[in-house]
Amino acid sequence: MTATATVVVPPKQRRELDALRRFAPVLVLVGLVIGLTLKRSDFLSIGQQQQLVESAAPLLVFATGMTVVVMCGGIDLSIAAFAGFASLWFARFVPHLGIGALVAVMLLGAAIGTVQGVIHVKAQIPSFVVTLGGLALWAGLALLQDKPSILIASNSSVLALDGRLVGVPRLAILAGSLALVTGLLMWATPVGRWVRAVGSNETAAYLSGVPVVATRIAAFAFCTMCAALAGCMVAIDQTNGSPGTGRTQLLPTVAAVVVGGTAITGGVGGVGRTVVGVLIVKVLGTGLSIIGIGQKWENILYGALVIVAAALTIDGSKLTVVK
Amino acid sequence: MSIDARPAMRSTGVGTSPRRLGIFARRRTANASAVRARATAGERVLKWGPLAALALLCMFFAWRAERFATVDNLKNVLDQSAVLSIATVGITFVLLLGAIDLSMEGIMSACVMVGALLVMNSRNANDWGLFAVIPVVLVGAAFGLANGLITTRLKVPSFMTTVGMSAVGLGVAQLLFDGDQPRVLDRPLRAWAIGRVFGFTRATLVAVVCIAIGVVIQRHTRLGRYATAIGSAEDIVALSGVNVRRYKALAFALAGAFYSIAAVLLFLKQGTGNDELAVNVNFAAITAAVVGGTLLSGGQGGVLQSIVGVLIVKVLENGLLLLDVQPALQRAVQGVIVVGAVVAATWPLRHRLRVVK
Amino acid sequence: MSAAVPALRLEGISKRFGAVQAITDMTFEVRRHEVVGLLGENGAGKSTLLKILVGLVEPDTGTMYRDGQQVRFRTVTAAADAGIGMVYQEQSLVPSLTVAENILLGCEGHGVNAGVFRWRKLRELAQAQLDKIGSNIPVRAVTSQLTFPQRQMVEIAKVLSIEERTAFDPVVLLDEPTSVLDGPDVAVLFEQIERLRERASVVLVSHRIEEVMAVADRIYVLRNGVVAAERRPTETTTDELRHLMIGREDTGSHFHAERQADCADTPRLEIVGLSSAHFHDVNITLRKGEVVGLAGVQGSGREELCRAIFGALKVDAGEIILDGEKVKARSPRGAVQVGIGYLPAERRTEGMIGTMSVAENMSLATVGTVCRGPVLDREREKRVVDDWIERLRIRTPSGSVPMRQLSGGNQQKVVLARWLMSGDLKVLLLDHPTRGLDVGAKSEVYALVRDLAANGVSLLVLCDGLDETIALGHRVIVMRDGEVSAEFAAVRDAKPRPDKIMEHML
Amino acid sequence: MHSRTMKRLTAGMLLVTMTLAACGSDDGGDAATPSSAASTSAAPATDAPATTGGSETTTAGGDDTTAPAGDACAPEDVVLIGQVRDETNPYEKSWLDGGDEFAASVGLEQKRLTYGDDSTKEQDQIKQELSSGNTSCYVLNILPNTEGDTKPIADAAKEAGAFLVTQWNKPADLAVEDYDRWASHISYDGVESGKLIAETMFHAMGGEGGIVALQGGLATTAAKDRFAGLQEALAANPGIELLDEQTANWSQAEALTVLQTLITKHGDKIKGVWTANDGMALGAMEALDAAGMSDVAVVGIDAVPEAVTAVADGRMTATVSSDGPWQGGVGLAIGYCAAIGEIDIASLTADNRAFYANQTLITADNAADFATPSVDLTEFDCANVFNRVSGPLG
Repeated sequence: MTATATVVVPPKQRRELDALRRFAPVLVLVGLVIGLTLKRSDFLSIGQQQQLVESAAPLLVFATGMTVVVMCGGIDLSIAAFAGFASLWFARFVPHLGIGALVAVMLLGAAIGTVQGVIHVKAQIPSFVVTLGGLALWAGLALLQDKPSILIASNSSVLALDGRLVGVPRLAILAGSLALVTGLLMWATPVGRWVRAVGSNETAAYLSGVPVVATRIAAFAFCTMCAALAGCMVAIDQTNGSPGTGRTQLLPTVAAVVVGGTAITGGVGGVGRTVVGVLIVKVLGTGLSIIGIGQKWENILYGALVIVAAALTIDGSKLTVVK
Repeated sequence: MSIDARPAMRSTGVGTSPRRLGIFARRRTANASAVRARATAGERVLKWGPLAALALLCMFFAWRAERFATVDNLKNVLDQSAVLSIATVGITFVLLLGAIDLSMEGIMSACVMVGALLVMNSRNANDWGLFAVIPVVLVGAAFGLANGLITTRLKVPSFMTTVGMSAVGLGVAQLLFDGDQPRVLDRPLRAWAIGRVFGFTRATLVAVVCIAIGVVIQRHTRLGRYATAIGSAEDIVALSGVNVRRYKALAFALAGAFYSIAAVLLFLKQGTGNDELAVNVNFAAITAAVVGGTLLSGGQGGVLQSIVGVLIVKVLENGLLLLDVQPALQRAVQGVIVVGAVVAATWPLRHRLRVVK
Repeated sequence: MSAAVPALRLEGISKRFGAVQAITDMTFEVRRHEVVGLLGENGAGKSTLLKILVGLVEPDTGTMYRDGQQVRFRTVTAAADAGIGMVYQEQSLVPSLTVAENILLGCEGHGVNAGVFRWRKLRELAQAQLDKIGSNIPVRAVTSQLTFPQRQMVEIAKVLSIEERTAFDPVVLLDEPTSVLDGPDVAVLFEQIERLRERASVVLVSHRIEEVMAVADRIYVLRNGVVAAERRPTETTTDELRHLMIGREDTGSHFHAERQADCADTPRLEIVGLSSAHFHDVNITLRKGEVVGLAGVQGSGREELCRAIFGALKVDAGEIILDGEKVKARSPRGAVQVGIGYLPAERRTEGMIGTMSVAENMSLATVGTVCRGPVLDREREKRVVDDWIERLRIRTPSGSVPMRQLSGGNQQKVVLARWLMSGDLKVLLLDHPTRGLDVGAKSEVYALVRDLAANGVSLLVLCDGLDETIALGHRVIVMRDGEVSAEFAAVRDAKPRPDKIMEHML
Repeated sequence: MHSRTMKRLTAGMLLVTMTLAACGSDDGGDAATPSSAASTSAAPATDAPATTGGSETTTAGGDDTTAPAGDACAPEDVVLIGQVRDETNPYEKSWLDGGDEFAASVGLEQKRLTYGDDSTKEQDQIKQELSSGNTSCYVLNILPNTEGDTKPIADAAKEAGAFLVTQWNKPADLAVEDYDRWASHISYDGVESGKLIAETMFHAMGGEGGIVALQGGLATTAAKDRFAGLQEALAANPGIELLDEQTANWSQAEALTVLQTLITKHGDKIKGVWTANDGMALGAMEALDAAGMSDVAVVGIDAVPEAVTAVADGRMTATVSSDGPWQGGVGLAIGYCAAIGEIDIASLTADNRAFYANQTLITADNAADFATPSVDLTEFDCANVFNRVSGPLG
């Protein structure tokens, strides 16, 4: 308000605090894993870990795309619905294009994300609204077909992606590579700065000649492309595409991004944090059901833990206004 | 340092330069009123745009769908809007803060189950009749208050708080459900609830009363006015000595109370308590509020605007159904029209330096 | 109580923020119905002192007396209860509320009964406050529709409303109230301060020494967290005060007038018939190495013209020609690419990105120059940034510190460096480059302007004060109601007189 | 600020760890998970099962199984797992209850899993269960959330060497015979059920008048099959006119709203309401009640308790029972018999590997018999588990 005199905190203490904050998500993850291992000793076994990593793969892909959009200060609600839509087209393309179907569907995703981004940026309406409309549109269009699901022929080359490479699920490698490449791009090229600049102070970014419009649109294109990829990954795992593919993944995706430490208000965050967030959400979600707690209480506990995890990982002290 | 101010003060003194100041003032006012006119043009669109969209939709459906413009159908639309309206009144207060509430389904499910188990039902010996509303509202308000307290005290963004709280609410509902759906056996109560007054269902009337209460709270109470103020400039409100956290928490609690009333209507209309009755209400309510002009950025819009949004959503739903649009397409069309409506309503506000997130 | 007891007295106040000693053993007094001026550079401790007075910050040591009684303010409300209120530099009214609500926000009194507003009563109460300052602003008006000076009046009325909550005569703190006002509005404000004197004590903080001299009864000069001097306006001069503030002797060449280089005759930027909603048919030519001061009151369209040249505002007609070539891309990015830079007036909201580091802020516009192919070369960036930090004497521990941790003057230098970094900067548009800066920082900015011009960069400069405009410019162009109304040559030894220019502004 | 943050962090960490450690106390595992549309059941697609040759000859215990081929499990080593969407759905709850009764009859306990309409969660649960320890004596009786989930589940079971029975959802071109330990897939002929209730309703209407149809979620085979059954019945009854068809997504609340609108659209022309499940039928009856239309015939499928009561009261015309408790019990029974060596999966006939089970039309005449779901334990004897086979999928 007033000459918002620079918040002066002794540098050393502040650094410690920041470091602690930065690693809070990791600490939460470790705490969860310890808790689960105490309860079920084989939680850390290879089999369990393989399974965890495998099931986390699509969520990581969703969340990687979402991270970029959230860092820009936006949100994309259409990802889950679009993943279902994409999985259908993927299954349809596979007989003709083989592995190329994956590329085709991702391009389709990028194109559609671009459209959503253009509407958001050019018509200047909140991304929440545009993508809410997208959610309805893609969910509706996915239903416009005769069969409830389209099978991917079992001899198809794309199904080879479902195997394991030296014990690590291939899909997880794919997801991990995507996150890694995205993280590298954000770190090593100006794009990451543009994204953070747009998310923190769009006006200043614009007036510095940052390609604000392009950055935003690209973020949405990338996010929808990731959603398409995630949809294909689920389809490969299920060996078919259906409108319901990935349907339930929207809120876990946002939760993973935010719990990982990316501010929902934009500007602050990163793909690395999201990886941790994804693991937290996955360990929470599947962990609760495997350790055999009273399942009646599972939802209540899940909700409570989401809040606790968020409270621990989100640096409230940096937010002057919490919304 | 400003020479433009100093000569006047130094040479002739502040008090003796009214003539020049007068000129200034007039020029300034003319200029300011020009700015004002522009601003209000935008504001006017934001205010009346949704209403115009609603009118256009109604006209279109009246023209294309033969049964749309019948009294019976319009009463129906109002009846079908009742539950969503009340829930939207609630979420409007949260949106005015600039926060978001995704816990509506959880809270409503919990309230549905509490209510259905308190009135005369097939599961237990309770028979609270209409008095069941009191504990149900308390439950809803308590959930909302929990949202508010967690958001304000632990500084967790409302998005995350309410996602978590929704799961908690659903969990509570499932605990209470316990695999056995309670049927409402209180015939007089149900008859009252689905009965009609002047051809309008009681649900409609309850909704109208709730909307009226919502308008009064929003416009004439501290809670409502502060919620709007907090949404547009939280730090300023805090500097004025207002206990911002308290009013934020209260706004969430108020929202919870409204959800609970919507939940009561819901289970009375359905005649059963089921944890799935409230599915999809949350996004519908947010869509309605935003379409009506209660923006997610906070501080703008209000109860009446949100209700216009509810009517747009419901008229659309009703009209598309009457138009024989293929069922699978109905949702898709709704999505497109909602985005189109918001684009049209906010088009004049566009500006190169405008930041929209 | 006798009139000799001061309305407010601070004794031995110290405040430390971590490693930084903001205020040291300060003693400060405000007498009844007195206007106290508070001068000091950024970082001298003015903000901290104000925050202590208004209850935003608690001092570490020292005591405060209100009308002779010892007091301690833990919150803004506590200070308000003791009759102390502040008019903030960046305005603190809620735009969506009515004037009446804003005036009484948080202390509606009888205007609210059991949480429900009694509008008539509320408006009466608010009107009473506005009457105190003789304002005729309608209490029903929505605040967002008021002009800036009108809002300031509402703020003053709001601060005065604490009068009713306390037995004390209020103390009104005005934090840089004139920094964003134009001349005539400043006059109205000062008229208001004279009026306030009758019912309250006033503390006026300003960078503009002349203004403080004009209205204050007593002036405190702060430097490095201590009171460097206490003066009466009648006993001092502007120059002395300036010396006291910066503690240096070099103020004579404040504007570095001797360094104004002659400019070439080659046109660099030609603006031909540029029109938009805010200005009409503007024709201006900037020569190579020329500084053009653009004068005009608020609403003259000069700010908008700047933005339009930079591509941030839509134009309806006209052309912008740079070095003989038409500028096609009409966007800030396009402008940056052809060598046009722009420094916005609102540094915090438009100029910088507080969460990002100094280095990132600096290289934001010209990130291409620190890249190897598409990849950032962090080593090179660090070298370049460190170089500029040194050249501009930016006070920061390193380039990786978040921007928001720097003081205003240093932030402004970083934003300037953003444009200086680009090797092929041709035109720089400066919109109030010294707003909110202290004397020392201002002088450094002026020196930079001189250097740039000498290096062939053409500058278009908008300033708050005419003296700045005149001193900096080779020419002064005056805008009125969206049109160019006059042009004055302003070479080194033949500067035009301000009143001549003023005539064309009105 | 520093120490406060520290405290908060540490306290929170402790809380997380402790809650997790503490809430394991009740291992029994009765389930409750997020919502699903009421009884989203699904039958196979209309295409004939492509039972390609060769599968019959596959010997039990392929390369992937961890247990030695042919080795029977000791009965007490068998682990029984039943998984459905939601226990808040009466039908699915009765499923698991039937499983419990069977488990008790052989001195075991059934592990109850629910996944709340979330395919990701369903597969995660199964894979987690099967990802550790010796799983060759595990018996799974699974309700796949969608067709798409069936293959991954079957693959996971195959890899773990666990015995599997699936119900309702299976893509037509996925052959049970390709798997050694996937004993059976049980489903119900949706075309038949849709047709049965339609014909009963037409009869109640006297063979003429207008009807409206409320379909289930359009993405499911069940919705499509059941509606196909209605269309077959319509073709055979020219006196009946289909005024409108809409979807209400299996949801009671949505059915009420949609039918309200349809009533204003068609008014008294509506003499019957065909719905694809009982939840929607219940919603439809509320809409009719509210409109004061008492003599409209309503039919549904699934035989949820409320609907059975309504049929008994005469408020509803008919519903179809697939007998949840039997499904829950018999699925485990088949797997259990295979695990202890009483049934040799490889030698089962194609009809027993994937089949439609008998379903029962419930009308006012027999509603009283179905008022309380119950099981006949003799049906779960290894010799009787295939008694209800009505025919091959098709």
